[in-house]
Amino acid sequence: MLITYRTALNQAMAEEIVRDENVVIIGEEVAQYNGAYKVTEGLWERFGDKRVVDAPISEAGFVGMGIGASMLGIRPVMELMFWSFAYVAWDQIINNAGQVRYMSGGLINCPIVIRGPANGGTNVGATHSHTPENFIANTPGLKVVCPATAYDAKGLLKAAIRDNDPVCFMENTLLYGEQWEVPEEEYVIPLGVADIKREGSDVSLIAHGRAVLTALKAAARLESEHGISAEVLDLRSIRPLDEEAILRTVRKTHRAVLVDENKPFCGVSAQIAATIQEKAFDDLDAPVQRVCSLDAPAIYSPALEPIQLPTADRVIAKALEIL
Amino acid sequence: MLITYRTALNQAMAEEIVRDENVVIIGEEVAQYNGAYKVTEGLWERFGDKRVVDAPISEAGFVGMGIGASMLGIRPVMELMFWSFAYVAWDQIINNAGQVRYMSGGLINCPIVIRGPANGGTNVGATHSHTPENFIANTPGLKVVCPATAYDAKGLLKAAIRDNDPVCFMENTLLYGEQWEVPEEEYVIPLGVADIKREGSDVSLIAHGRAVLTALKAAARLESEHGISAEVLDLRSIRPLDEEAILRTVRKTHRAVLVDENKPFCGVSAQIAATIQEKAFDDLDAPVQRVCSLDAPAIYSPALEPIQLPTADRVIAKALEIL
Amino acid sequence: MSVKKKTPSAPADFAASEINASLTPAEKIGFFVAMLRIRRFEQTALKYYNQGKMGGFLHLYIGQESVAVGTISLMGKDDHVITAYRDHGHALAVGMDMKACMAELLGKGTGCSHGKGGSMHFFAPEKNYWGGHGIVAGQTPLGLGLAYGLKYKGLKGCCLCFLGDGAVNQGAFHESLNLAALWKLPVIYVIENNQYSMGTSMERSSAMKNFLAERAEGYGIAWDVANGEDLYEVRAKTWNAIKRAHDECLPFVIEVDTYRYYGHSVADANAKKYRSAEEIESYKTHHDPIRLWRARLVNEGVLTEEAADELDAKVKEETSVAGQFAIESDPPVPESIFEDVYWEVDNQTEAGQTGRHFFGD
Amino acid sequence: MSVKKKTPSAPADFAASEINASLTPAEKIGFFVAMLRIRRFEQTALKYYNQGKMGGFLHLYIGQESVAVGTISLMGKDDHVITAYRDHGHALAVGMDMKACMAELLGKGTGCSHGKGGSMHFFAPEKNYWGGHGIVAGQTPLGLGLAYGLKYKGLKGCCLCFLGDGAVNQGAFHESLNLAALWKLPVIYVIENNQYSMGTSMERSSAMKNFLAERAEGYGIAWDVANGEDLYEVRAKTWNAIKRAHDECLPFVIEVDTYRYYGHSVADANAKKYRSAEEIESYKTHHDPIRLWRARLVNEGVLTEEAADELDAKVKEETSVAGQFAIESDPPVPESIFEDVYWEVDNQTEAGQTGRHFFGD
Ligand SMILES: Cc1ncc(C[n+]2csc(CCOP(=O)(O)OP(=O)(O)O)c2C)c(N)n1
Ligand SMILES: Cc1ncc(C[n+]2csc(CCOP(=O)(O)OP(=O)(O)O)c2C)c(N)n1
Ligand SMILES: [Mg+2]
Ligand SMILES: [Mg+2]
Repeated sequence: MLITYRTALNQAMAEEIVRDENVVIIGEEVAQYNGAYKVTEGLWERFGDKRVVDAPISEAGFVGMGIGASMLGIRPVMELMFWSFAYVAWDQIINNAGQVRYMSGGLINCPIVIRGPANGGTNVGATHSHTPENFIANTPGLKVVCPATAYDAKGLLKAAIRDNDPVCFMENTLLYGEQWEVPEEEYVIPLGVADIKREGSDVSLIAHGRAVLTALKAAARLESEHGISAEVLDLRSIRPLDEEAILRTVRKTHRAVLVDENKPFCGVSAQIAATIQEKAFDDLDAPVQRVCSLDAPAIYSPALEPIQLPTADRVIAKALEIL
Repeated sequence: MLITYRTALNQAMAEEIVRDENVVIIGEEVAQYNGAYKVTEGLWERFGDKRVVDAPISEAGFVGMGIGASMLGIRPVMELMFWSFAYVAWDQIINNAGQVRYMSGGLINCPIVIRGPANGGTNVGATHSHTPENFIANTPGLKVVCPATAYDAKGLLKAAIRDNDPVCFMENTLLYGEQWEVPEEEYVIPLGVADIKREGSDVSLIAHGRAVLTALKAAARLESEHGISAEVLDLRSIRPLDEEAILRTVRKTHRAVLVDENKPFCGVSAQIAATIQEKAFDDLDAPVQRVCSLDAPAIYSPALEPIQLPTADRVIAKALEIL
Repeated sequence: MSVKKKTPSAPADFAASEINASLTPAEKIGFFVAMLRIRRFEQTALKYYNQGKMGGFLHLYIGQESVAVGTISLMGKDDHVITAYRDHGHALAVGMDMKACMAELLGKGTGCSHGKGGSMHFFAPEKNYWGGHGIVAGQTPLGLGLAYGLKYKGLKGCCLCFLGDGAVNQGAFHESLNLAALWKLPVIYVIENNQYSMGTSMERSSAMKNFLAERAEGYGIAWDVANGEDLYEVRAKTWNAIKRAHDECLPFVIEVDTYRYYGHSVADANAKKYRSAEEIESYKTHHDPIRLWRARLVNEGVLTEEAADELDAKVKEETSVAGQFAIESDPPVPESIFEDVYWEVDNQTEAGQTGRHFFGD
Repeated sequence: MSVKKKTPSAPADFAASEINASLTPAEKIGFFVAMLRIRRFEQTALKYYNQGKMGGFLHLYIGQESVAVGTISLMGKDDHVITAYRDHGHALAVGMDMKACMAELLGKGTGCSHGKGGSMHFFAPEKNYWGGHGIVAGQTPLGLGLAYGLKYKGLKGCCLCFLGDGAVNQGAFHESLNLAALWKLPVIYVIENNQYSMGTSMERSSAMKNFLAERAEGYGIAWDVANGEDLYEVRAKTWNAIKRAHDECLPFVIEVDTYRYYGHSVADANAKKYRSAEEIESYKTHHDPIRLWRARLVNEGVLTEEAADELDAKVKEETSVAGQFAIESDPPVPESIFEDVYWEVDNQTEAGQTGRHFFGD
């Protein structure tokens, strides 16, 4: 069936609510309002007050609450209206979700999912456009997932909910309305498995989240306009990371351009570039290139915002530089 | 004169309080208690209630307050008892200090310094051992400084206080009691200038903060035990970053080991490695190597904590791998 | 449907209160114009939004105009304002140029924030107006800091810091209350209680005794509640707070009952789901602050219906000039993406030219 | 010098209150032993600290024993506890093994947290004890979550969540109060008011009306204040809160006046600077909860001085066995650094074996 990324997420949650009585959705406007971005549409009507809960604007309070409940075996799926708002709950996420298992010597675990959109490009300015996948993935104890398609979104969210560790699930508002083919039957996509979204032999474009689609556009144009065969690898989950898949594609193409909506300094692509040069040094025919968001807070102006994010043009230019 | 890192910081603050009537020190226990780590010792007695202010345990509140005051031209130097506690004030630091200038189209600036220790190795466990220099440096609009010696601490802190942008100044409790030679006369060290702490020709050890001392130890042993000449470059400030100095040393030695107390995934050294391989690809004779904190939350056990941080042994092993 | 709560202080004729009794007709008419400027500005903005000339968020203040105008009308030279993302009202009330505001909405280089802030982030420090902040309650410690700065500099001033009824549940606000009381800082928190945070009614988001402002009591901070439909009342009660701030350097929390007519933001498709059409209609008909003020002035003999219409026409003219200006303005140039990040870089100081400040290419 | 404030509820003979009147002599003696276990344990820990056998932080609870023992003595099967970094008292009060606690202090593999948590991070989920948390007030939303989990599961239980007088000024606590009241969650916040947060007296950190607990009122939450030196009073007042939580599923805030004899942590060189020697002495002499309880039991004829001394000797014996155990235990092995990070990895599930979880080498 052809469904939107939004519907895919919605289905994943509905299926898991049905499957496991401990799954509860909590967040601002997730119930009666159907979700600020309508990701939870219909769930409250269908499952009622106990399973779908509207929260006040108290992210530290309710995210921390979710973490506490998860220690008792509840499996909360917390919606952040924007991942940007995680910063008022940062201590709860990093110290409590991320470290309570460690500090208790493994006596506790937190089967919690924290999800919501983490992206720029929607004309809402710097405070609402943070992409903290690099911050979270820096933190051992936390997991990070960034799906690029409806198919991945559904399968990965189901895996995240079933995972017994805290998973930070980062979506993209620009993708919510996009459609993809998704099977009727149930499926789960394990965390930690990257996906080749397009086969190629000349250069590897490595990306996560919406940047995968930018990479695919660039790959199509590299092919049609330049006769270059680009492979597109979608990381899907940032931690755990499918390092093998990264090294495999680089060993095949000997060139890599990383496409990353993170800010450049210590962004996810910095880690990938460091890894590739370390572990596939002799396989590289050229330096690994990075295409990130332009290094300033997210601008509001709709005229400039699209060029602040990685564009196919910039990916193509970088690829051509090393080919 | 031979003074401790602690005294160097104390002198820098005292001198700037005297120099500029808008400089005010605010933080928990900084006044009457003389500072949890005694960095502000004597300042309250000397300068009184107006210039040195004890705050309740409300980091979001008082750090945000400092940012607001800085918009009016006050120059607050905020002490975080540990940088780890920044996480309860994260939104204020990233969104307000880091972005208000941008969102106001340059109408506002925040001449604030946020300082305190950011380090592991003191047997206080995971919640108290965060090193967020990579998170902060990821954020355009913020600056990050990590001094490794008393000399640097004093000169850099004075520059930070005079800087008209928000500067996050990260110290190290393990260094507070260490002594270095510091001139009697006043001096200021500009942000963005790295320092070669030891000349060498075979391999570059690049580090910041206390890792510089680890690198120096490793360099001494590489020389004495292996006859290898290692250059040690101290980044001093992470953002602005002296990229030229990094590329210069790598172009000279053709090999680099990065020593970094950050956690590895998207740590500062990931950024440096990515940069080196990109901009000095042909100068590299071997992959850039990284020695970071072992990738788990900071362990409490005093038996293990020292080996979780980068050790000279690990640096030497990595250097030998690529020599 | 929410019911207007009774205010804790005794009912009074606020027109007769000291700060209102001395008002000149021109000043009273000025408030009328000030409220109209907000409403017409936003109606134009809404039109542009619907025409696709702007996107993102557009949080309309329509219905709440008396709060910004009433409180801000009391500001003296050393009084400052800061607010949240629903910020057009406060921006225009401090006297910001409509052209720059409209251009900002459209993300133009001529915008008050050079197209970098957008609807949620208007700024005019030269008018003591410090924005426009997108993170709920994130501005409350900043407002405290402005008050701290004033006191530090020995100025007799205060900071009016606005927040919504949903924002009171952010921890940063409580930390700010404690600090304000402990350090005696002249900050006045104005809770604009429009009874909803997005689609959530106050009852579903806030536990309280009787009033949100009553939380101030736990910190020993004085507080009051005002009926926002009455400009005289808003002014009289806010003036108490300002006097206290000026004379005794003390904080205050004032909760103003008000209402927004539109959805949370224009994109709020549910605007009419979480509250009934009758509720909205009843506010527009019986509680509209502009309508009530106009009637009051006509009643007082300060204004005629004709004069009022003429003023409205002038404001509409100002709005359409501003709209034209915004539309004709150029977007910012791409290089400007890297401007306004660091003061030292923008000012080409030595610090700004030392080391690498920007990464990527 | 701080003065003991009067409690808002009428003075009463708490020994006669329902929950205390039914106590058996054995139970009363049990409380004596429970308090002694804490004190002797910490005295031993202090000795080790001073001998350099452990480092980092060591926040002693000595002086406050009646609070943990009094409150925790009321816990039933589905009641849970969580606290801050000053956590030895609560840990021992729930019945944790002294050996594992002492070994944790020394960072040994046999420690209750396998040497990963240290003094601030004791845990025993099987005893409904959820730690031991280092970030001030960071545990307050977690405690709320435990209450949420109990209610979600339909269990008749509550969570006792302890915090200090300095912790009330963290925003997360206020967010938790609002949520607790709004959602009717059975969490009982116990403010252990020992009058100082590090070197800062309560007066210098908290603005309030009369009591810290009174902040609860702004959220419509019931609250009370108890004199911590009287175990009967602590129990009687906490029992009200627990009944309310069990029967009506409502939160409560109880502030207990207490005192710590040592510095904030052992490394607090200023311990005697910010409060006078007389203040400390006066607490030790006139308000010591163990001394007072012992006298009370002797007075009641439940205990003789000799029996009390014998019990003390037994506790000392337990402590020294624990100390020996800790000293003789091995430190954790280096590979354990990477254990206890991810449940899926530790349990070698498919998820734990898919993709790379750890980076660096
Ligand atoms: C920390 C944070 N959480 C959530 C949001 C999303 N959000 C923006 S406005 C809003 C509702 C705020 O309501 P209220 O404070 O009553 O102000 P009003 O919109 O009514 O003016 C929400 C949930 C945000 N911007 N920041
Ligand atoms: C967010 C945060 N800020 C600061 C600290 C450092 N700190 C640890 S305990 C403490 C004092 C807390 O006092 P109180 O809440 O009264 O508890 P007590 O120590 O008296 O038991 C401080 C400032 C911290 N751990 N976390
Ligand atoms: Mg509202
Ligand atoms: Mg205390």
